[in-house]
Amino acid sequence: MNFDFSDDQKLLRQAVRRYLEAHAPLSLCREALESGQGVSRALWEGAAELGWLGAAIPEAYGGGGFGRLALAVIAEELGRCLAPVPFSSSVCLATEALLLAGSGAQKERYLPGLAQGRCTGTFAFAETPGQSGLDSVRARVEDGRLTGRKRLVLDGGLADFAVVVALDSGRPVLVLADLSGPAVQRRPLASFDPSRPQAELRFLEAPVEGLGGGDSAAPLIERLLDGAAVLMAMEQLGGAARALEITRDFAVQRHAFGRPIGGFQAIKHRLADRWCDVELARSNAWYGAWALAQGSVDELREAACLARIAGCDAFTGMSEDMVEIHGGIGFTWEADCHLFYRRARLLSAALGNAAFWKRRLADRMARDAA
Amino acid sequence: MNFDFSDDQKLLRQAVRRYLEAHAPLSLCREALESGQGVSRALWEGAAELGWLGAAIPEAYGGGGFGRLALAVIAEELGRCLAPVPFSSSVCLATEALLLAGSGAQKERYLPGLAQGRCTGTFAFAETPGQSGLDSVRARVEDGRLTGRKRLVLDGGLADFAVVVALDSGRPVLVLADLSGPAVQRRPLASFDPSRPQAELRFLEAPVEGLGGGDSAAPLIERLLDGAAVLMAMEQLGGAARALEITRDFAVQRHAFGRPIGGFQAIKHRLADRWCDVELARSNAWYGAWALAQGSVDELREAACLARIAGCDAFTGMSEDMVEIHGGIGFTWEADCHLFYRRARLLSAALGNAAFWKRRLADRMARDAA
Amino acid sequence: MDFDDTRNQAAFRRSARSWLEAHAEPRAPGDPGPGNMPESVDAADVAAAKAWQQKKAGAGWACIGWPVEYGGRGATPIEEVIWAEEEARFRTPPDLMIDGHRTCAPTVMAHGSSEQKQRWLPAMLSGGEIWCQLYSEPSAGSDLAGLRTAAVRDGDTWVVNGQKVWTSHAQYSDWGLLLARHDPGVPKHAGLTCFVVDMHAPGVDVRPLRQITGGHGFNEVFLDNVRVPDDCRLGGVGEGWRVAITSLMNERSASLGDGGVDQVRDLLRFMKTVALENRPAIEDPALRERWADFHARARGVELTGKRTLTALSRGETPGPEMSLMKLVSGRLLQEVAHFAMDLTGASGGLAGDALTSSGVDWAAQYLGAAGLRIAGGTDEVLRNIIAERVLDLPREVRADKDIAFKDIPAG
Amino acid sequence: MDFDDTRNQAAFRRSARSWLEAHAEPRAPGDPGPGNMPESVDAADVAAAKAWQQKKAGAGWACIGWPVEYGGRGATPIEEVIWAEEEARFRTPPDLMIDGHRTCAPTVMAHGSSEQKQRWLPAMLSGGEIWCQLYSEPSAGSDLAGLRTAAVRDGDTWVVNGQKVWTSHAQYSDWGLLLARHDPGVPKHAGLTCFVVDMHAPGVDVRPLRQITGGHGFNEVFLDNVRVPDDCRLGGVGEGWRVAITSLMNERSASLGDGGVDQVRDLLRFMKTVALENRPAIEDPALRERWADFHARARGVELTGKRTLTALSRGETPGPEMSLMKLVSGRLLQEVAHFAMDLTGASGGLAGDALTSSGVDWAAQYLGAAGLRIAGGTDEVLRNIIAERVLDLPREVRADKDIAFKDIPAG
Repeated sequence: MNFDFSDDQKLLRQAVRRYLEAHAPLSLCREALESGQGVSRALWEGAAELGWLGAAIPEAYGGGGFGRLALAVIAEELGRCLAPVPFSSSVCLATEALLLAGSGAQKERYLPGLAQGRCTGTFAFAETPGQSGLDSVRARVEDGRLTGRKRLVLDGGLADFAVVVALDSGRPVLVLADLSGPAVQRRPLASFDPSRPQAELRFLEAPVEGLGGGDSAAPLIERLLDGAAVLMAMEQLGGAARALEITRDFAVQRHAFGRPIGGFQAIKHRLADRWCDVELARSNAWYGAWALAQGSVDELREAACLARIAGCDAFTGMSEDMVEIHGGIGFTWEADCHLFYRRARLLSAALGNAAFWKRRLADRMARDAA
Repeated sequence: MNFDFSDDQKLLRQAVRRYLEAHAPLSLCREALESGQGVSRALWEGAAELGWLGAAIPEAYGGGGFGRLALAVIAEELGRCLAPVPFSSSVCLATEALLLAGSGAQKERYLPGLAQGRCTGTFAFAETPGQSGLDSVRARVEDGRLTGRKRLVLDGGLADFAVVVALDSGRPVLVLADLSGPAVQRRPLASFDPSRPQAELRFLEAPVEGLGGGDSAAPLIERLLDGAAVLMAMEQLGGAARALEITRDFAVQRHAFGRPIGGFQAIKHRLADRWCDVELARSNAWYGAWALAQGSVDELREAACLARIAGCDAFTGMSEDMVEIHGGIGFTWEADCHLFYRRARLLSAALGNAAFWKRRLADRMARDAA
Repeated sequence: MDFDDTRNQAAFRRSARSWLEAHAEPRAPGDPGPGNMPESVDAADVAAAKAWQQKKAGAGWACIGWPVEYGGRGATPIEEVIWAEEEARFRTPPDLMIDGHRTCAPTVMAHGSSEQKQRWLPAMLSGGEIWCQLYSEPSAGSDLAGLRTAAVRDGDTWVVNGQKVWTSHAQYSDWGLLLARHDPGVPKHAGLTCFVVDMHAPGVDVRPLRQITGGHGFNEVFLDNVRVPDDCRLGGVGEGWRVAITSLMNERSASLGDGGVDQVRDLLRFMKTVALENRPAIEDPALRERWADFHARARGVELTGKRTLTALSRGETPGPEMSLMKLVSGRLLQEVAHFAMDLTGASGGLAGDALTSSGVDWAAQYLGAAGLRIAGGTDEVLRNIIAERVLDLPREVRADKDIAFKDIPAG
Repeated sequence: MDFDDTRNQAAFRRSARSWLEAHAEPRAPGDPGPGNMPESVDAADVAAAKAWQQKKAGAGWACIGWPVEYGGRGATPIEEVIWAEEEARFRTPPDLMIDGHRTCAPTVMAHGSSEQKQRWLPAMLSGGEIWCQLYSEPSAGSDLAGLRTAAVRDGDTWVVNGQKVWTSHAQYSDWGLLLARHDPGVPKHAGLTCFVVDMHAPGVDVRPLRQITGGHGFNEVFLDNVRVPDDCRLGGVGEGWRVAITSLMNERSASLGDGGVDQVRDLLRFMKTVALENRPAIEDPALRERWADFHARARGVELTGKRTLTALSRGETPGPEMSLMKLVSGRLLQEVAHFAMDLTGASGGLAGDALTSSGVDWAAQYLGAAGLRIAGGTDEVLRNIIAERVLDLPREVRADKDIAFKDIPAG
């Protein structure tokens, strides 16, 4: 029984945290949010240099080959500092898609650039508000050309390419689309968390290349989403834990009625409940990371749902309480609370919300138990 | 704007409460629960003498003709003292069914006896666990004879007759069945609240008579359930309010760490939340009572759902917190907490639970708004 | 039990409505109500608000609950509610004077000298002068009596230094009702005194405060050696807390909303347009149940309001129902907005128009709701009020009760 | 990161299992586990429990974590967990000695004289003598140190009077670990002393306590002029609180459950058999979501337990995770049982077999869960522990700290 990260992974965490404490204070997120840029170029380059982007990429393709547990550690730390970088889109989705399904040639072409941060990718799936399933996909590929509209693409405004879910002769496929050509129109969308920008992509017979999947890419897409869900749950865990720390510190420092407000049971007990949420999220996210790293698709099917559900609940609840416990100050733009409030909301929506993953979990467990 | 009971109704409430304080202490409920009798004959006779059972029955049929608001007041007061009497089954369901749909002859035959408590009726609907709708009814009437099994009948062990939902040539009908004949088998069921007994009824070609409804009794059954839901919500309100009072008093009297436990925010704030629940339940139940008394079927359709949802939530939450706040004492048989815990559970299940009424509310409002 | 006006109330309503029909346009669907403060107010808004107030004053429809001697008509509380209901049917400028009329004025009436009342009340009623309330401070929110803004006597004037926050209307106000500390050497409630500050005086600096919504509905007010003549003191020296309580009671009773019923209805409409698993969201059992739960709570709050109105119409003083309404609605509106955003699936991380085309900006509501749970009393303050004043549970153990303000631990 | 035994652990597990296979029958599905205390215990149960304990003691498998000198084998905490996991696979009598072994024994080891240890520990290990814990009182639950049972010195003995409650195992115990007040004139923690009471002594009266479930799993113990020799005092006079803390710490760490995963799995099976709107409940989106929420919480608790085991297997002391596990599971199990009853619609007001034929008595679970939220620390106590010990938030303001026990307000 060793349900914990290894010593190497703990050293990695320390290094990542030290770097981020120096280079990614919350003011970096605020700048990205206020500038409308939505991304810190400098941090992204730093992350690339330190090998974070290629942590799960084999050395043969220019990565570090440290595996998915390392990736999970990095995701949690980036979550802690609300890092304004396209990590989930480029690393957890696009890179993972290539690792899972790319041909040797595709890997050679894309992975080194992704590892070095020279190019970024993203993932395009949702088309209709509300719907998250494959049966809502209308985008279609004919003769190697993609036509359709992807409503919501994380970092879609700046990515170089996108892994797109589409239909080919009615069958779901994954294709890889260069976003720089004239047959792709990008429209930035107003993001609830402008430090994580989103865009709509329109493909007008854009040339694409296929990305694995054989007869039907459905299992591949499921697997890709499950893995990304685990990594995003680590990010949510980091955000929730940090929000709890900040709120706890505030509650100890802020006085009312001659006492630190953290001494009132109303606050004490609420923070205790939120701590429980965070620890449940931690246990579930770690389990997801273990299943992902194991490459155990069966266990990942359950673990991804668990991680995601607990992550959404913990971060949403903590971010709401963070504002409320900070009181009037928490409602000001100058305080950092809203950075967490916004990020929590964004991460809870991206990749399907908690309700979506709850249904998925019940489906899977009911089927498995049958 | 006069959203309150009238002075007459308030006087009635005072009288009812005074009588119940003298004749229905919580020990009466406990006796009914422990004896396995499940009903206090003496209290029932007292209620009959005071005219409570016939409050909504016109004077022509031996009632008091005070209307449904009076009935609502009585239901709330009976709820407060967890009265072990078949009020909801006989008065709020069987009597109401006769008032709504009985022929003149049927009213003459049954209502005076019901008003005087000489006979009691009940209502038999559910057949399959889980299902609550008309489409789960299998009991059928052929040539005036009823065959089928009614899984769960409140006070079914002692009632003289039952109003039964059945199918006649595939159409839902309401029929009136004498329960004393040999063609009816009764089996007592273990009730979660033995002070409110329940039984299974088997009809083996039992002779029955029709009870209004014309072509389809479906709207009639809906209306009957809506009305009964409002009155049961009043009962739930009474129970929840009383549980809150008892718990509040306990929290003021019980000391820990040199202070009344009601001085700790954990308890203060929980009781404040429960008070909010009770007041929301009160407002919604009153509104239901108003709609019922108005005879306004349209408004009752929404109001019954509101009353029932708020009633279930308030009483369930309050009864759970009542046990928990009482601590170890609350978990003993000798304390009264479990009487409330049991009654809350029973009332939340009878007539369909909160989820059932939530779906009903959404259905109705979505249709109305369409 | 009925929801109808009494004969007198109906007559009053007819008379109000007929005046309004003659002097205002009916409100179109989508027009903001009078309580809906715009995110920014310009000079034209101020002029329009003043003009409308003046028109009402001229016809005897301004501040109708005030005594006749100050320009009111001594109307009953229920008549005030009826007037507000009727006025809300018409297109009127945002009510920039609400804090003055509802909280400052009752305080002046209760604690002002007769000169002060004559000086300030008629001008406030007619819309000639706008008031704001200088109470909250960055370090004194829930614990208002812990405020630090200092008023030091200097002959016949007081010199005020400090910082106030969350001040609505300050940027166009003429007067501010100020609570300040004249003596940090006595226990905290005893060291407070109330003043009326000329907002145009030197040293008063109003700066807009940016909220997490991005809007600027509130201000910070910096007071730097502001001189306040002693005849602008309201109530005795050291009586500030008693004076302020009058405002606070009136502030709470001013926020009688509808509990969120409108938002929940908007949600129902929205659920018909969004699809989930290839059918309208409203047909999904999970979402139906959630909606019904919202609706039952919102209607419960709304109907609790009707019970309050009933009490008002009998001349009774409404009790702590206000705390219930705000406590329940605040959380409800946050849940509703979050739920609505979630309905859009992966799009639930978008803002504004990008999120939906339903005409409701759920993202803005989700941000705003975070503030509803704070402004006018946090959830915790409201629960304490209910627990202590309704349920009569023991008061808080007070660590700062009998010691000089300056000795109270302050972190 | 892995969930496997280390090589040493695997070897230990094999050795444990092979002894168990030789001496016990495998547990059949439906057999109660060793922690499942029957609602009533008879003489045969006591004899069986003693016999099984004796058998284990003979082979060195009893109380394996104890030092060798008292009959243990000085096993590590993780080995104790492995042993418990393995033993749970076999059909064994209910463990009536759990309070003695897990909480009384460590207390005797930490605070007893060497005579006391030799007198009591081997007999406890071999199953010869059963122990119970006489701590809680009707007026001292969460506030244990507020207990009133009095111990008055009379030469070389103490005379004990008072009432204890919620005492498991008392009816067949030989010894009771008693916390009593020897001096009401000093602050409450200072006036306590710990004793070991002969449960067969005159004046000890054990009466079964009826719970709301109808069962009698606990007792009240009345102490009427019970004479306890001074050599049965554990620790110094006035050191009772320090002694008791040892028990309490061990009591909390004893309740490492699986967080409700089994019940949630039962629920899934149940949802396949019950129909709603003419399809199995598990196909209804609302019910699926609720189930998944339960499952995620239960698995979260279970996996948090694995983190604790990891700490144990490294020789670290588990922290306040125990509080999390009980806090989350207690509420979860109550919700799950309520939900399961609700699944049956109008039948959800039935009890026992009448409710379902699923083999799970949800009604009994709903009653029992109310107690889970109380026993071993109420929700409030657990939240305080987490807030103060994990989050290092300020301790409670204590009204009863520096005053004599007899002067503390007690309602």
